[in-house]
Amino acid sequence: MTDEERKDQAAAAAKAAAAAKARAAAGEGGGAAAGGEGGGDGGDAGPVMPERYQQFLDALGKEFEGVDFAPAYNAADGFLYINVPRDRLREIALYLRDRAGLNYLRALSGVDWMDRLQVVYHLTRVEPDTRPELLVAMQVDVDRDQAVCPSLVDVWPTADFNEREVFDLFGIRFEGHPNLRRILLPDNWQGGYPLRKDFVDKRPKRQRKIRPR
Amino acid sequence: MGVLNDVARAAKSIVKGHMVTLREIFKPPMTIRYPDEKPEQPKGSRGMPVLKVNAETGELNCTACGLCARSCPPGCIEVIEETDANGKRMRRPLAYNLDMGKCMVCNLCIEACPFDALEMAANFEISVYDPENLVFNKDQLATIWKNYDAVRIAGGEKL
Amino acid sequence: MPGWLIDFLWVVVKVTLVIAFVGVNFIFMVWLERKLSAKMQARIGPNRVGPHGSLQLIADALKLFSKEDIKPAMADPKVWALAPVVMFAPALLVFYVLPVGPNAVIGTDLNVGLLYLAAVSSFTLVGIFMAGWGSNSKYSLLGAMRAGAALMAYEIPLVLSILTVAMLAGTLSVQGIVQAQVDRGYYFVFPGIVAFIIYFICVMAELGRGPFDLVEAEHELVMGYQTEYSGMRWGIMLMAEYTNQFTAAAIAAMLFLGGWDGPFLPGWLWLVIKAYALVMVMMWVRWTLPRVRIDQLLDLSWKFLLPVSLLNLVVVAIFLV
Amino acid sequence: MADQIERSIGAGVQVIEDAETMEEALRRAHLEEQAGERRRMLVNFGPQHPSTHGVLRVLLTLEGETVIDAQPDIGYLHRNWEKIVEGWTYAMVVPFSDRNDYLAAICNEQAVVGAVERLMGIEVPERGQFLRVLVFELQRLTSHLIWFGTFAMDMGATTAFLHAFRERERCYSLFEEITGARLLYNYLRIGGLRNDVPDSWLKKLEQFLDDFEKEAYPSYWDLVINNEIFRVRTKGIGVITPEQAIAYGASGPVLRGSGIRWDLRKVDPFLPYDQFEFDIPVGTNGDAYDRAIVRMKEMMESVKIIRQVMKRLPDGPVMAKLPRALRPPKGQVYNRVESPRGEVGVYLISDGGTGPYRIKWRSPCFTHLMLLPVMARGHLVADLVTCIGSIDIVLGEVDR
Repeated sequence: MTDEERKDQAAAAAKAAAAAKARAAAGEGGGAAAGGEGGGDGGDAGPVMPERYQQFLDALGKEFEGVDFAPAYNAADGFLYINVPRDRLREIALYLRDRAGLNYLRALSGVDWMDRLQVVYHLTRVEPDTRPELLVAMQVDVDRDQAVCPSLVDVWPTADFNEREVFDLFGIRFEGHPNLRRILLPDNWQGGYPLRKDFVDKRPKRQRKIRPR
Repeated sequence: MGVLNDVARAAKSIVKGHMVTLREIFKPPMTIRYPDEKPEQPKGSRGMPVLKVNAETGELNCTACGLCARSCPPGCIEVIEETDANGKRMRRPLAYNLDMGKCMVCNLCIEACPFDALEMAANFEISVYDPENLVFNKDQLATIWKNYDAVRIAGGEKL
Repeated sequence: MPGWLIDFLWVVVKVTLVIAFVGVNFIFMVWLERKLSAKMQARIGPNRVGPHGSLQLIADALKLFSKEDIKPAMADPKVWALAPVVMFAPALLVFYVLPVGPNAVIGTDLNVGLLYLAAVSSFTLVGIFMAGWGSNSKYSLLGAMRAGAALMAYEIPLVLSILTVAMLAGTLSVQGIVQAQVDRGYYFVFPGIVAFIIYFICVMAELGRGPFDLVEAEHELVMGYQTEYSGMRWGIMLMAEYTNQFTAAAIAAMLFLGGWDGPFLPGWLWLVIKAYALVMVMMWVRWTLPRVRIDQLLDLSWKFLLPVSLLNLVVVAIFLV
Repeated sequence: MADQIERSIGAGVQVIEDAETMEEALRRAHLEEQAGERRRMLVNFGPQHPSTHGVLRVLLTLEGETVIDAQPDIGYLHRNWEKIVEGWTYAMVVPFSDRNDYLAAICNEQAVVGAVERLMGIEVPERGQFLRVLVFELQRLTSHLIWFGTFAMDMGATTAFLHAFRERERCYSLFEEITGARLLYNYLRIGGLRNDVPDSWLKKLEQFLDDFEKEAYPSYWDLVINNEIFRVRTKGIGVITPEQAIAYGASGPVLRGSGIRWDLRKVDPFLPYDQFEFDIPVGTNGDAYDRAIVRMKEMMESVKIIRQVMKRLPDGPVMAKLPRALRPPKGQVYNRVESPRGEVGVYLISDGGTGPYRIKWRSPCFTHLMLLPVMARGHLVADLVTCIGSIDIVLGEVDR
C-alpha cells in the first residue's frame, strides 16, 4: 500500500464524506426508513444511492425474493438501512457475512418505537487499508410483549455481550444465546427494563437535605 | 551463540533503563507542597459558577429568569424570584441556591445566561464536612465572586 | 568481679549495641528508600514530619504500635504468632560473625564463618512458610508457595558464588577473607566479578526485592504472606526484611569489597558505608525494573544462574588460584 | 437455557425471575469440573483490585497458577447513560458524554457533536475543524500516556508510572488554559468550539512537544519498552489472531496489534485528517507486546499531526452561526470516531425534538472485554493483569 495509493484513496474518502454532507444538507436529510410511527414503510431510496449499494440490493433481492427490505440509504452516515423479518434473520445474516463480505458487526442497539421494539445491527467490511464501500444496517422488528429474537452469536461472536446488554435493558430474549444473563444491572434487579419508554423508576427518591437559610 | 547476544542485549537494556532513573535523580521534583504552595491556575480555570455583582450598584446582575436552571443538566440551580407586597415581580432573586454537590462545572449555565450574571471562578477548594454546606446561597456566591477574578467564556470568542 | 560475669556483661553490651544498630538502621533505611525512590520518580518524598521527613519513621513506628493487632479467626494461633519472630531471628544471628576491625569481630571469629552465614540466611524460608500456612488464607498460601520456590531456587547459585570467594581467599572464616583481601592489596570483586553479580541477583531474589518481589506482588496477591498481619507484628516482619537487606549488603561488602579496609576512617564505618552503597544500588534496581513472573524467576535461576556459577567456579579454580 | 418464570407485579411491571445468577452459574460449573479432574480454585479478582483500572470483577477459575477461565463481571459503574440523556437537550449531552471514557473526553464529545452535525449537515468553519484535530490528537497522546503509566505499573515498574504522569500533568495544564478544566472539558460545541486558542498557547504547546520528543519519549522506550523483563513479560501473552480480532469486533490498537491496518482516521475520516501526513503503526502477531508498540508509536504520530496542524492553522471563526435551540430533522445517524481505545460509535435517533429520542453508545472497551476470556485462557495469574492492561479498558465506558 504505497503512499500515493493511500493519498488518492484518502482523497476519495474526503470527496465522498464532503459529498455526503453536502447532499444531506440539501436533502431533508435522515433516512426515510425511521419514519417514527409507521416505520419500515419508506419505499423511496432517499437521496441518490451509490451504485455499489444498488448492486448489493439487487443481489439481495434475487437471493430472498419474498422479503420486502424497504431499503433506505441514509446520506448522513452512509449506511443503507434495510428491514429484515425476524424469522429469516439468521439466513440473511449468514448471507451478508459470507457472500456480501460484511464480516464486522459494529454496533448492536435496541430501540423502543412505542408500538414495537427493534434491534439494529450496523455491519461493515473490515479489510486492511481499504475504505469500507459497503455499510449496511439491519433493522429487525420485535413484538413488544413477546420480545424474542434469534441470536447471532455464532455468526458474529461480538454479539455475545451486546445481546446480553439488550436483553438486560430492553427485555428482548435472544434464542440460542450460550449464556443469556444480566450483564449491567445488579443480579437482584426487579425494577423492569430501564431503556423501554414506559419504564417508571420504582426506587424511592432520596430527598437531598437542604438546610433552609 | 544466540544465548550470548541475548544476554548482552538484556544487560544493555537493563543498564540503559538504569541510566534513565539515575538522570532523574538530579532533576528537580515535579510535585509541589500543596497546602503551602497553591497550584498556579490560568485565567478562566473552571472551579465553580458564581454570581456577578454590578460594580456601581453593588446589586446582582441576576434577574431571576431561571434560564440557567433550565439549561443545567444535573439541575443543581434553584432560583426563586422576589415579589414585592402586592405580588409584582421584582426581577431580583429572593434565593439562588447552587448545589455544588451535583454541579459538574460544565459552563452551560454561564453560556445560557442572557444578563451576564454568572461567571466561572477558579475556586476549586470546595470540600466541606457536612454535605448540606455544599449548597451555596446567593450571598456566598457573591462573596466568592469578589475574591476570585471570575471570567465569562462562551460562543467561540478568542480567549 | 568473677571472670564469667565480665564475659556475660561484655556479651550483654554487644547484644544491646547490635539491636540498637538494627533499630536505627531500620528507621534510616526505610527513610532512605522513600527519599531515594521519590528522587527517582520526580517526587519530593516524605517532608512533613521533622526536617526532610527524618522523623517520619518514628511517626510510622508509633502508628504501627498503636494499630490494632487483628488475628484472623481461622488462623492457626501458635504458628501465626511465631512466624514474625522466626523471620527476624536469623537477621540478628548474622551479626555474630561480622568483623568490624583488624582483629575485632562482634561475636567470635568462627573458622566456618561462611557456612554459618549460608545456613542462617536460608532460615527465613521457614518463617515465611509459617506465616503463609498459619494465616490459612488463599492469598497468603499462594504468596508463601512462591517465596519458598524462589528461595530454594536461588540458594545454590548464592552458595556457589560464596564458594568462589572462599576458594580465592583459601579460608572459610570471614575475618580471614577480609584479611586476605587486605594482604593481597586487591579486593575480590575484581577477580570474582561474575560471582559478585550472581551473588547480587541471588540476594535480591531471596529478599524478594527488586525485580523479583513476587512475594508481595501487590497486584496479584494483595500482600502475599503478609496479608493477615497488622500492627506491630507486621512491623517486625518489615524490620526483618530491611535488616536482612542490610546484612546481605554487609556480607557482600565483606566478601567482595574488603569489609573494614579503607584509609583514615575507622574500620566499622567503612563497613557501614560500603553496605549502604550496595543497599542504595539494590533500591536503585528495585525502582527501575518491572517485576519478573514466577516461572521466569525460576527459569532464570535453574537454567541460567546455576550453570554460570558452576562455570565461574571452574574458571576461578583453574586460572586465578 | 435459563428457564424463566414470568410474574407480573403491580401495574404493567414485568419481572422475569432469572433462575441463575452469575454466582450460581459459575458455582455449578465449578462443582462439575471439581468432581472431574484436580481441584480448581475459584478466585475473585476485583472489583476493588488495584490493577483492574476501575471496578471490573473477573471470576477466575484457577488450576494452581494457570487460568482456566476468566469471566468478567461488569456493571459496578453502570448509571444507564443512555436513559439519562434521553430527557436532555443536545447541548447538555456533550458535557455528560465526557463521563463515558473519562480519559479521552474530547473523543466522546466529538462522537456526540459529530452525530448531530452529520444529521443537520452543519459545516464547522475551517479553523474550528483544524483545532478539533489538534485537541483530539493531544487527547490521544494524554490517554496513551495514562495507558503507558498504568501498564508499566501493572508490571511493577512504578517509576515509569510517575514519569508518564509528569508528562500528563503538562498536558493537563495545557488543556486547562484553553478549556478551563483538566480532565472533562466540555470544550466542543455543536457547530464548533467553545472558544478560540490564543497564539501564546500554541508556543507553549510547541515547547511541550519538543521536550516530549527529545527527553520523555526516548526515556520511556529505554525504561520500559526495550527493557528485557518487559519484553519477556509481554511477548506471546494474550495473543489475538486477526480473524478473532474481526470476529470479536475489536478496534483501535487491539485490532491493529493483530496486524490489520484499520484506522477510522484513514479509512473513514470524521475530521479533516486526510489533509495531514501520518501513518498507522501495525503489530505482527497480536500479543500484548505488539499492542504496546502500536500505542507507543501512535503517540509519536499524534505529535506529528499536532505539528502539522499548528503550521497550517487558518484564521477565521471557530463557531458556526447556529440558532440557540437546535431542532435536528427526524432521522437517524451512526457517527463513529477513532478514540485512543478504538471505535467509539454514537447511533443517534432524533424525532425532531430538542433532545435525542434514542442514543446508543458503541463502546470499544465493552467489546474488548469479550476478548479477555479468549486471551487469558492458559496463562498465569500474573499474565491476566498484563492482558487487562494491554486492552486498556476504562470502566466508565464499559458500564456506561
